[in-house]
Amino acid sequence: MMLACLILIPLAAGVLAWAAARWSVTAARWIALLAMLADFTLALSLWISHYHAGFATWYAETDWAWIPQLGIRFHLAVDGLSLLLLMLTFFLGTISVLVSWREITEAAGFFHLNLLWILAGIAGVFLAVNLFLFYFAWELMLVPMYFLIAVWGHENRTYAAVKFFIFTQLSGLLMLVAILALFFLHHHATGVYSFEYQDLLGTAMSPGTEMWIMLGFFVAFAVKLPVVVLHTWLPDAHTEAPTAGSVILAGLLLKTGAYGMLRFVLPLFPHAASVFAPIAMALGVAGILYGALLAFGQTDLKRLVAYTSVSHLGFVLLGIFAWNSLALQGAVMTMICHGISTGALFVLVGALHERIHTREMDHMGGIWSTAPRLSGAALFFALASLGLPGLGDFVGEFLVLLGAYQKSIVLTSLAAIGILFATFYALRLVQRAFQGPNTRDWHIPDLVPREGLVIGLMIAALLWLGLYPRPILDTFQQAAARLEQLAPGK
Amino acid sequence: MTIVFYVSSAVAIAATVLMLTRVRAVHALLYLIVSLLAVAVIFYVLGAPFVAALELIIYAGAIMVLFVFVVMLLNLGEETVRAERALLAPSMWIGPSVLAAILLAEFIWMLARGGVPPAQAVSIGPVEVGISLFGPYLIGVELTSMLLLGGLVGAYHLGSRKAPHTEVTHATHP
Amino acid sequence: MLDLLWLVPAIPFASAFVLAVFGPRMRSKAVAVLGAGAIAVPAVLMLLIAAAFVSAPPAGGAYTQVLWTWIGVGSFRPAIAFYLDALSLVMVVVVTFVSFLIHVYSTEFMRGDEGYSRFFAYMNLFVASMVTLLLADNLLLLYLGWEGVGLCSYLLIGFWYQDPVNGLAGRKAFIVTRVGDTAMAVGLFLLFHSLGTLRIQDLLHTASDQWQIGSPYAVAAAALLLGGAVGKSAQLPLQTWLPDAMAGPTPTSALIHAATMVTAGVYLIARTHGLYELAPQVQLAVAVTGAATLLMAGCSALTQNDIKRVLAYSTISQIGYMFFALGVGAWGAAIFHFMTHAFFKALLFLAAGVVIEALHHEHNIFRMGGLRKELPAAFWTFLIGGCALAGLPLITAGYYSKDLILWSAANSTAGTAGLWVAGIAGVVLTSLYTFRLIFVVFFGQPATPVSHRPGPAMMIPAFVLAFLSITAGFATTPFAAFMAKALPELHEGGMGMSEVINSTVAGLAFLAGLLVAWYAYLSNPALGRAAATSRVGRVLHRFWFSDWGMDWFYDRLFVWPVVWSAKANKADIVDSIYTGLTRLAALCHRYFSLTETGRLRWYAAWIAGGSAFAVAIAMFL
Amino acid sequence: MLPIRESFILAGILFTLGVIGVLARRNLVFILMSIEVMLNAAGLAFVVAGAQWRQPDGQVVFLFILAMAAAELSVGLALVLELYRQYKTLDTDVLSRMRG
Repeated sequence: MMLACLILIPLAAGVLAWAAARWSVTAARWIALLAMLADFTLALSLWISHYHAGFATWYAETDWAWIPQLGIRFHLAVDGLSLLLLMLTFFLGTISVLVSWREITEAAGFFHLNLLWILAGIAGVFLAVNLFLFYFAWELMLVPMYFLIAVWGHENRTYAAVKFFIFTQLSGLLMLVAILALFFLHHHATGVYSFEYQDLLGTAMSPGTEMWIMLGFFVAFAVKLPVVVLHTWLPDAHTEAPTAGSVILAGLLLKTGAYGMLRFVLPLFPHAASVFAPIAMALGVAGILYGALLAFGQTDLKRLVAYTSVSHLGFVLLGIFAWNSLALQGAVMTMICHGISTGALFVLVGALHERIHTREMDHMGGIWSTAPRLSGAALFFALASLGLPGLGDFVGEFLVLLGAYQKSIVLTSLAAIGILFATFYALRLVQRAFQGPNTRDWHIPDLVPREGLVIGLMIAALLWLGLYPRPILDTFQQAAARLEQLAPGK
Repeated sequence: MTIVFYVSSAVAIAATVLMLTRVRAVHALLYLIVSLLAVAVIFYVLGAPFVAALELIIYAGAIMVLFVFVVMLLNLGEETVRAERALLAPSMWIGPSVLAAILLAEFIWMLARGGVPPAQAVSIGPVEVGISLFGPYLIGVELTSMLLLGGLVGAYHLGSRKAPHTEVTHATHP
Repeated sequence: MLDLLWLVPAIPFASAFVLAVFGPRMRSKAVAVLGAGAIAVPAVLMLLIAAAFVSAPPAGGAYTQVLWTWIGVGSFRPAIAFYLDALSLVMVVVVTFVSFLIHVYSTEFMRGDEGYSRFFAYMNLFVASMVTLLLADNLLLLYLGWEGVGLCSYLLIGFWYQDPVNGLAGRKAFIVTRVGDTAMAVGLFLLFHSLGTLRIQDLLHTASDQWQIGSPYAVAAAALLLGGAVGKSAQLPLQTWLPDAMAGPTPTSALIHAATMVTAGVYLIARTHGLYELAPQVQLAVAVTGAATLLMAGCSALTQNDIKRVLAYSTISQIGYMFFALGVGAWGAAIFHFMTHAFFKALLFLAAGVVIEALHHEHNIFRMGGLRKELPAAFWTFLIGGCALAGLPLITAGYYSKDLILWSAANSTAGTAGLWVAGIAGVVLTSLYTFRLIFVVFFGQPATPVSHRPGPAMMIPAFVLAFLSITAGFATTPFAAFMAKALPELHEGGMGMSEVINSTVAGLAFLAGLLVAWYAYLSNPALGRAAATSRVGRVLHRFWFSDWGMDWFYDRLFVWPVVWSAKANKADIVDSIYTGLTRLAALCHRYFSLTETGRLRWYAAWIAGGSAFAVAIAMFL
Repeated sequence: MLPIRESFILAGILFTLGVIGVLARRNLVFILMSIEVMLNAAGLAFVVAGAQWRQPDGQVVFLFILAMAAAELSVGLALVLELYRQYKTLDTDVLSRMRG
């Protein structure tokens, strides 16, 4: 029941906020904020209450029949992995409500409806253990996101929104086909119709079939992640989306791809995945380097930050397919830290855009002298992004590389060069935008308390993750160990 | 019976061909009626007297009267006749004829391959047809009545429009 | 006493945090007190800890303080833990003490700067990171400190951010050192993968148990760590960042780019000496790197006009001596030279800072001159520092430490005659460029009027360092004994040169350099100019001035291709696949819409043709 | 014996003749006539099939076709009148406003 609440609260609050906005926009904002806080508290209490048990298995399940004849159930459950990502979801959800406080003035009620429904969809993705429900939630987060970009985005929003939609929808359909194939294979083998995750685990199939179905899932998640060559929707969508949209896209939507790999691709198709692993790892490394190079070449601040995601998520892919405890832990750690650090960069870029109405780095420069706190915060998150030890991203990336080294020395060395590349773009971001002479004579207000609170929370979170990541690692540990067990040849 | 069949078949085909090649609409219409009458005979030969009667009454009668009215209302003058004649150049017929010939060849080929079992001549009268119509095909009949109603309303609507008014609507809402 | 060790990095860190967050709203007095005080407390604390350590050595000669397990995944459990032995003790004491003096100096030097609190925040963060680096019990924590000091170096070089040149210099420093760090990170992966731990002491034990001398793993690991060390310590081939790093405020140059951070590479190699003993090839590479660097940087130092750049090249050169010492197995000598170098080089920078400020931010030595009388305090301190740098025999600390290194080169099993000759040549060069600098700046005709005289906060640290630059040399023997607790002693062998000959030759080399400098720059300046303007001289001058063309080379080999490809690919070539698809769709739209002629018969023909086709398919399939 | 096969062939010939008419003629009235021929041919095929299997269904479907033809023709002819009133022509090649 508690898990259902995690989804139902944002869904209901979304409708409520929409209705409330007719007479008071502020009320809509508060409803959204309270809903997110309530969800965050729920997830946190769940975490704390189960922390000592060690997250050995699924718990706190909600299992309602939906279309039982076809094995479709409203079945939710959490383990360490999904719980971590749920907390991230509601943390960033709270933040995205806060950053939209002043930015969104047009149709604010509908905005919050969309925002909360996206978050509900994301929570559903992380909670669902019925593949039909999973697909349902996967699509649920798509449509409101389309509206978020298309209605409240920047200049080129329609193009970006349509591109985003086509990419994700097409890949989602591919996944649907793969899910159905799996469903029928399972029925063929056992005579039972079931979309249940637990039932579908270990479905018997030939290696060729396994590979094809695995690729169906992989491509769907690879588009979301994004894996290089399927990544081109990302910079457009991130750049054109409003700040809250960018935060959710970078912080959460991309993570659903990585989550899908961890939850479905590896456990459902261990053999095919292990055959495919070298290619996936190479793709990850290509993403790291190519994303970093692209980020280095950008002059649009938001686009630069968007491309860094391609680079960082390359580490996640590398870690997932390196497939040992170290790398898996690193991948999850990177997911969480990237969500916070890149989310914060988007918040800052959004705050800057609100003040100077441009994202072009050539038009900036010397912001530091007029808004030192904003610039200092940008420096902090740029450093996190380039993998400075002591901040969260470093722990994740280091663990990924440490784990990946055991699989491939060459790929790991190349990925380590990716960290070097991260220096290029992160420092370029800080120096072009915030340092240098203030040629345009900007005079802008520094961070207001609301923004300061958001940024302060994110700084604290990154420092905590960087210096004492044990709680996160311990939470995921059992799930990582189970995944490692699945690796063929173990 | 067989001779009647062949003769009426020949009449049907010839009348249709002649219909196609006329330049005046009224002439064509007359040939069409001949063709329909010939088909009605064939129906009779095939043991479907009810349908044969309907073909006569409705097709050759009512529907063709409708045509005649329209042709008269159109009042196509000599100008149109000359234009039509110009358009009846042989080159106009080649493409359609080739396409039609292919279709026909395919049809006959399939017919030849399929092998139709011969059947005894048994007349199916209006009683059986009526039982069938108001038995298993009741819904079909109802739908057909709705279709006819739709046709009625549509024709009335189109016919009652004032020409200038329509032109205005077309201009503003293309 | 020892359990207060964690406060040594914690206090500067906390102070850096406070200064970063609340600094802009604090009065500058309060900033100065907090900034310098946050280093004074650890410095004093460290002296007390040192006293406790010496008087009552902990068991095994080392003290470990575990704060918490940092990361825990399977067997990978690096802790936030500090390891104090003779080596790290000496390093930390020197670092905190020199840092404190430079902080005091900065309170005056930086006064009135709009980024006053930011400066101290960065400096304190630097000290915290440096101490963490030195005290780290495992290589991961060391890496944290390592990157931390790199970050502070970057921030401080680009401290005056409004001039893009400073920012670029900072970026260059950060990126070039990070090239080395990347190699080092791969080294860490290798070490953990093969030995299963990153705790330095465990690592060294396991390595010597598992690996033979010259085993490929040991060679690879040592070489990769050397990569990191070379980057951080500005040795060949990654030395190009240090001269540019002089764009930072002078106290920064003194602290980070002379006394402490750049010697981190030396510390790393000394700390992991066990690996290098397992990989003699790499150890030889260390020595050769050091020797080549000290000669090349010495030549470059001869040609520079900027006072700070001369000192920067001399730093590179002196660190070259330390690498040289490490390479021949004179671990203790390297650390000893680190200590004396920290004193005299910081002193030189502080005195140079006084000069620069006095001449209204004039950096060009040829627009100085005659400052001996105008700024006597600066002159004497600079002279002492210079003599220590050049190795004035018997008096200065620099002489003793360098003498020890040269003697080790001659008497170590790892040393060779060639290395020793290179070392002696380095002494000549050092003495030559040092006295060139002194003669040009402080003698001759005044060129720029003195506008500002230093206060006590700037001069007292200089005096203290001047005192240490002389006296530290007399502690050679006790120092060596103390170092022997943590580092292996020299394997004697090799040429077996006697101490007297070595010292005499070194002294003569010093004298030769001094005389040439005196002749070319003071007694007969025309000759120096003639040498510099002759054809060979011009070529050499340009070549050396541009740091042997390394920047030119790197620009073409690495920088430009990366920048060019990033710029050229700004629109992302991959995206053109998808835009190509949409173009194709649009094109299809255009051509297919041509079939929509609006002619009824045309459509009907398509229907007929289509059905003929469909029937044909049904027939033949 | 009924001439089933021959009747089918007759239906086919009439149908293709209708096709030729639709394709070759440009006057809307002739096109409508040709369509009537095609519909009639289709109806004939149904009746033939019904006769072969001795079932009334073929005739039932012919009745439906008949009703459909009537409805189609009433609307179609109304459109023809309307078109002629507006454009003063029935040439389908001229009436091509639906061009893509």
